[in-house]
Amino acid sequence: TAQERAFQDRIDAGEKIEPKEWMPEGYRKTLIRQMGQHAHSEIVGQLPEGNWITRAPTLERKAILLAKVQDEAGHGLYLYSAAETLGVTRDELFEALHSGKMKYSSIFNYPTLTWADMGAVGWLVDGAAIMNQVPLQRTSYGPYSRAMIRICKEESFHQRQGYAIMMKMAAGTPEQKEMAQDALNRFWYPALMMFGPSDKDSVHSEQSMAWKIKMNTNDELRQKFVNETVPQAELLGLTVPDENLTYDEQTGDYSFSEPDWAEFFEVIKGNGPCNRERLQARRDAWSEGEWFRDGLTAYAEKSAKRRAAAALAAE
Amino acid sequence: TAQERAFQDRIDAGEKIEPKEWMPEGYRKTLIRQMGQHAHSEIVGQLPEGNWITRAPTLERKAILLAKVQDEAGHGLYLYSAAETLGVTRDELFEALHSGKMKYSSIFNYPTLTWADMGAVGWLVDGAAIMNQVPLQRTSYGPYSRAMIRICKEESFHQRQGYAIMMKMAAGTPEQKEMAQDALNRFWYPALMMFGPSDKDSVHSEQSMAWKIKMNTNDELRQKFVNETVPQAELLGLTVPDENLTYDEQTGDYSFSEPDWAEFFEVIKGNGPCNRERLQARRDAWSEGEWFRDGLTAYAEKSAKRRAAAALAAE
Amino acid sequence: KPAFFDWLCRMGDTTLILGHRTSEWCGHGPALEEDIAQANIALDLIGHTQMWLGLAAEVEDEGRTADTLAYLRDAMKFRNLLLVELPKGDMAVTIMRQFLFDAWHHDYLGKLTGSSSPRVAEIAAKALKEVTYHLERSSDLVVRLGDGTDASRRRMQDALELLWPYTGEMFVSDEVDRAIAEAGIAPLVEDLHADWTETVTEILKEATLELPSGTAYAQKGGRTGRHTEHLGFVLAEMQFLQRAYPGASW
Amino acid sequence: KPAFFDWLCRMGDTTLILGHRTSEWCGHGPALEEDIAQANIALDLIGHTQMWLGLAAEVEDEGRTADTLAYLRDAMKFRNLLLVELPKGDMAVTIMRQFLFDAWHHDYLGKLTGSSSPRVAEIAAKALKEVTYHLERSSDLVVRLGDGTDASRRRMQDALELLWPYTGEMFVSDEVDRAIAEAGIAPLVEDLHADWTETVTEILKEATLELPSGTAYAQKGGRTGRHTEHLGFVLAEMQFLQRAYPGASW
Repeated sequence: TAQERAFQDRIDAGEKIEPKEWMPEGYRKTLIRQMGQHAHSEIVGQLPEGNWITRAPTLERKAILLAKVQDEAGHGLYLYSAAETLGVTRDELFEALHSGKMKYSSIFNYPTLTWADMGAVGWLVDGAAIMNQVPLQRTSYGPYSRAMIRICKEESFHQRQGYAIMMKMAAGTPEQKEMAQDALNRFWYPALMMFGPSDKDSVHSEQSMAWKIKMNTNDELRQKFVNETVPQAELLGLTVPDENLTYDEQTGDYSFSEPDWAEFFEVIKGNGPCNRERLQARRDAWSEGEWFRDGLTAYAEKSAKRRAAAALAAE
Repeated sequence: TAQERAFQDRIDAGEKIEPKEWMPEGYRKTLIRQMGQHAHSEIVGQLPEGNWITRAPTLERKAILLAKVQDEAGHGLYLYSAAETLGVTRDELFEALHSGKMKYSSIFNYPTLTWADMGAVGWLVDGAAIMNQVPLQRTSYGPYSRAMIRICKEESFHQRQGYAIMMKMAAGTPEQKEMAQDALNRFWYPALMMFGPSDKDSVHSEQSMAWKIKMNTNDELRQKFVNETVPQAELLGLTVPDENLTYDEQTGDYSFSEPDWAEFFEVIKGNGPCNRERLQARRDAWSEGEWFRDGLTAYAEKSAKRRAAAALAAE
Repeated sequence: KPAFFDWLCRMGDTTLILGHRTSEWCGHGPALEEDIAQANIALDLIGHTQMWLGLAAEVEDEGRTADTLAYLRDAMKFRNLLLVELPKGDMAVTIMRQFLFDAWHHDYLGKLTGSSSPRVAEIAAKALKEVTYHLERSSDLVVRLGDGTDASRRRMQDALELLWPYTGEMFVSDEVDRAIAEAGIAPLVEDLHADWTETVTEILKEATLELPSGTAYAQKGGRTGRHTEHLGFVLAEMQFLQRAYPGASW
Repeated sequence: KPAFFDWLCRMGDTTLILGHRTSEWCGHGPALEEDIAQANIALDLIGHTQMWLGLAAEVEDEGRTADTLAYLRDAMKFRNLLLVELPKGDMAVTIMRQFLFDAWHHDYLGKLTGSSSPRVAEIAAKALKEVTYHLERSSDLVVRLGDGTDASRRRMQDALELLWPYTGEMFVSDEVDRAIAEAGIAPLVEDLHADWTETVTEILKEATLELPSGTAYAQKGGRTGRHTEHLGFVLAEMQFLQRAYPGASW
């Protein structure tokens, strides 16, 4: 249609689409799915790191980790708010998460088993997230773009903090170094999976790219991540768990082994190490918090009535 | 009445009263109260020691503690069974416990705060319990007397194990010795309270003594306990927390400070450090276990029906 | 000096353990705003801990640090209020505890800004800003949840009954406190009781909650190292890495 | 030798952690008989741990003991099945896990009585007596609670679904297992699968429970040191005293 063409022209011209403006239903739906999934990932992403807050090894590390997890909840807040501009409520999004209709990033279905994982999550998981998110600062939907700008600033801070933990661990006692290497071993392939399936197997991609909801292909971003991360691992004195890793002087690219995509799809299906527990934790938080939310709502209604009555009496 | 006189004569002659035989209602009631309270004490008494099972410092200590707590549950079982011969069911006794109508020994309302408490509980609490229980092997009610005979054998074993822990701790590192002294400081007066209020303030006593439900006065037993325990503390190199403790060469008795009876009555009233938690733990165990007990009952009924049907079919 | 050290540990251990309990909510709160708020409170309290225990280590001057004090003492050496070590319970318990504590904490810090020790006054002034916000927030939530639904009122009332016997400890001085008071470092906590009672009574009234009747037997002992059975489990978890890898740097 | 050590740790760590989980019920069981039974099972399992880890320490011959192995290794060095480290859950989870494990444990120990290692055969023979009783008891309870009320059946079915993905790990061999099998010390665990499936199928059928459908993705890694998030908390609690007071004797 002409409307659709005009819409696409605006996007091609680099204009931002704003909430009240017309947009194709598919654009709206795709954005809701992507932003919702991203928001859910921030919320569920509190859990693997929250797992170590009570066991953080120093007061300073505890404070840093608390601040980080708090930031993640904040990111969730921005993203739910941005998604709400598309006409879906936060509660609807939560329900979709709890019922399993909407997903969150599969990386959070892996457990955090040692303190080094707090380093690996910051370094690799936030690192991969940033790789995905930096281009999204230029995404076509205004509220999403603005949320990503705020988020990216904090995420890169988190990544540096994660890397700092890895440095301490890798330069620490033999046990600490062992933990650091083990964390890299466990998180390397799941981090590569964060960019999604190989381009040839990826659905939704083309239209999303045209709409500037997706800015790069999965494989492009994955390559960029590997190229940046491998030298960082070397600097730490850790070994990337990939025998086929080689550097191509000409392209400047590393070639690397594909992750185990069968595992990826198993985890997506719900069979990862922590799927059940992560989702259950969120469901429990929600259902155990019902009385709390209801209490606040009831009070708000009572207060409104009281104010109205007082206003009436004052007339 | 003549019946009551005959009953008292039998008791005076050292005969045992058996379940089916006639007994005064007061005798029955007093026994139910005393045996029920004793049974409840065994059950609630699992909690303060259970608190350290998952933290026992060696495999052997863990095994010994498990065996001890298991014995306590077993004692509970003997005592509830013995009480049932008086026409009260175990479930009725549980309900009386859970509603607060029946008590358990107040000593279990004190917390176990260090591993040394596993020593102090065995040494002092089981020690005081034995002091109470040994004479009860000669009590007038047959099933109670027989239960006490079995129980006393195991309790004295527990007391020796507790003392062995205290020896290790008192002869250990400065920190261990500090824990041992602290445990003695905390458990000394509560242990003295286990014999009940001073004779002059004690209710129920005279009739119970006549019926041989109670064999000695509170003060007699308390004195005996102090006389036996003080030298044991000295052997450990620990200090009994009583500045007024003196030995009378003539009587062979120690004179000692009275415990703080105001605290005693506060704890009885429910205001001890752990009253709420101990009772809540038992109530929770009971209510959360309802489906379990109901399931077993339902199965038993079904099986009985099936057996009956099979028997009918076989005829 | 030993009294000053002890008193500083009482301050720092109390914020440390409450921070720990608060942080247990991380990712499990009833609403996103609450997740953020709880993490924020925990963060503030851990910050206060670093200051109080840091000063305690300096005062002691035996080579310990805020971290070694936090991570290498066993329960008998901890000096926190019992109130803060009780399990987090439901959000009603968490919020009611926060309120009962904040009302005391806020007043106390206010007085400590006039401490004869400039270091104490400085820490108190920094902490006071944050705690002013904590108290505003917890009072507000107590009112809204108390005067919310029947269910939320019942939970808040239950929480209040549960916690009440542990509040007495905030107002009982011992020799340590008296020595500190004589040195002009801190007021006697008994002097805070009237104001605290007024604040609490007022907020609870607005929240349509009933003040627990009679003078509950005050549970106490935390400030001299006699704790509940809960603290040992908190420390086992909190201190694991420092205990398991002695001397490692993180 | 290193394979033998590793294999012995797999046995001992599994009984240790299951014993820990079982002992958590102490004083909190649904019936007095159950309190006694759970304590008894825990006691047996701790006894087995002393034998397996004792032999492991001997085989290693580097001055460690069953206690230092149990109390001074961190999670990465633990070799227990994931199944046994999952939280105790309700009594349905506890009993269902015990059954799923007992059915494997019983068969395995039976085979181990014919081990080429006389020490292993001896331990297995001792443990087998107790485990025979464990299996009888857990099977019996699975049947009674499965075929009990609707509520008890639902709980047992839920427990089964929860635990099922963790059972696969009992039947997967790696190099350690293969080295042990070649030495005639233990059979390959794959060989136990058919009998286990038969036992389990039969009991579940009698219990009117449904075998979870399809081949669940087996959760695994415990036997090579990749655990769930739960083990760290178990160890923090279990090892506290040995970690906090290094070198003390108890």
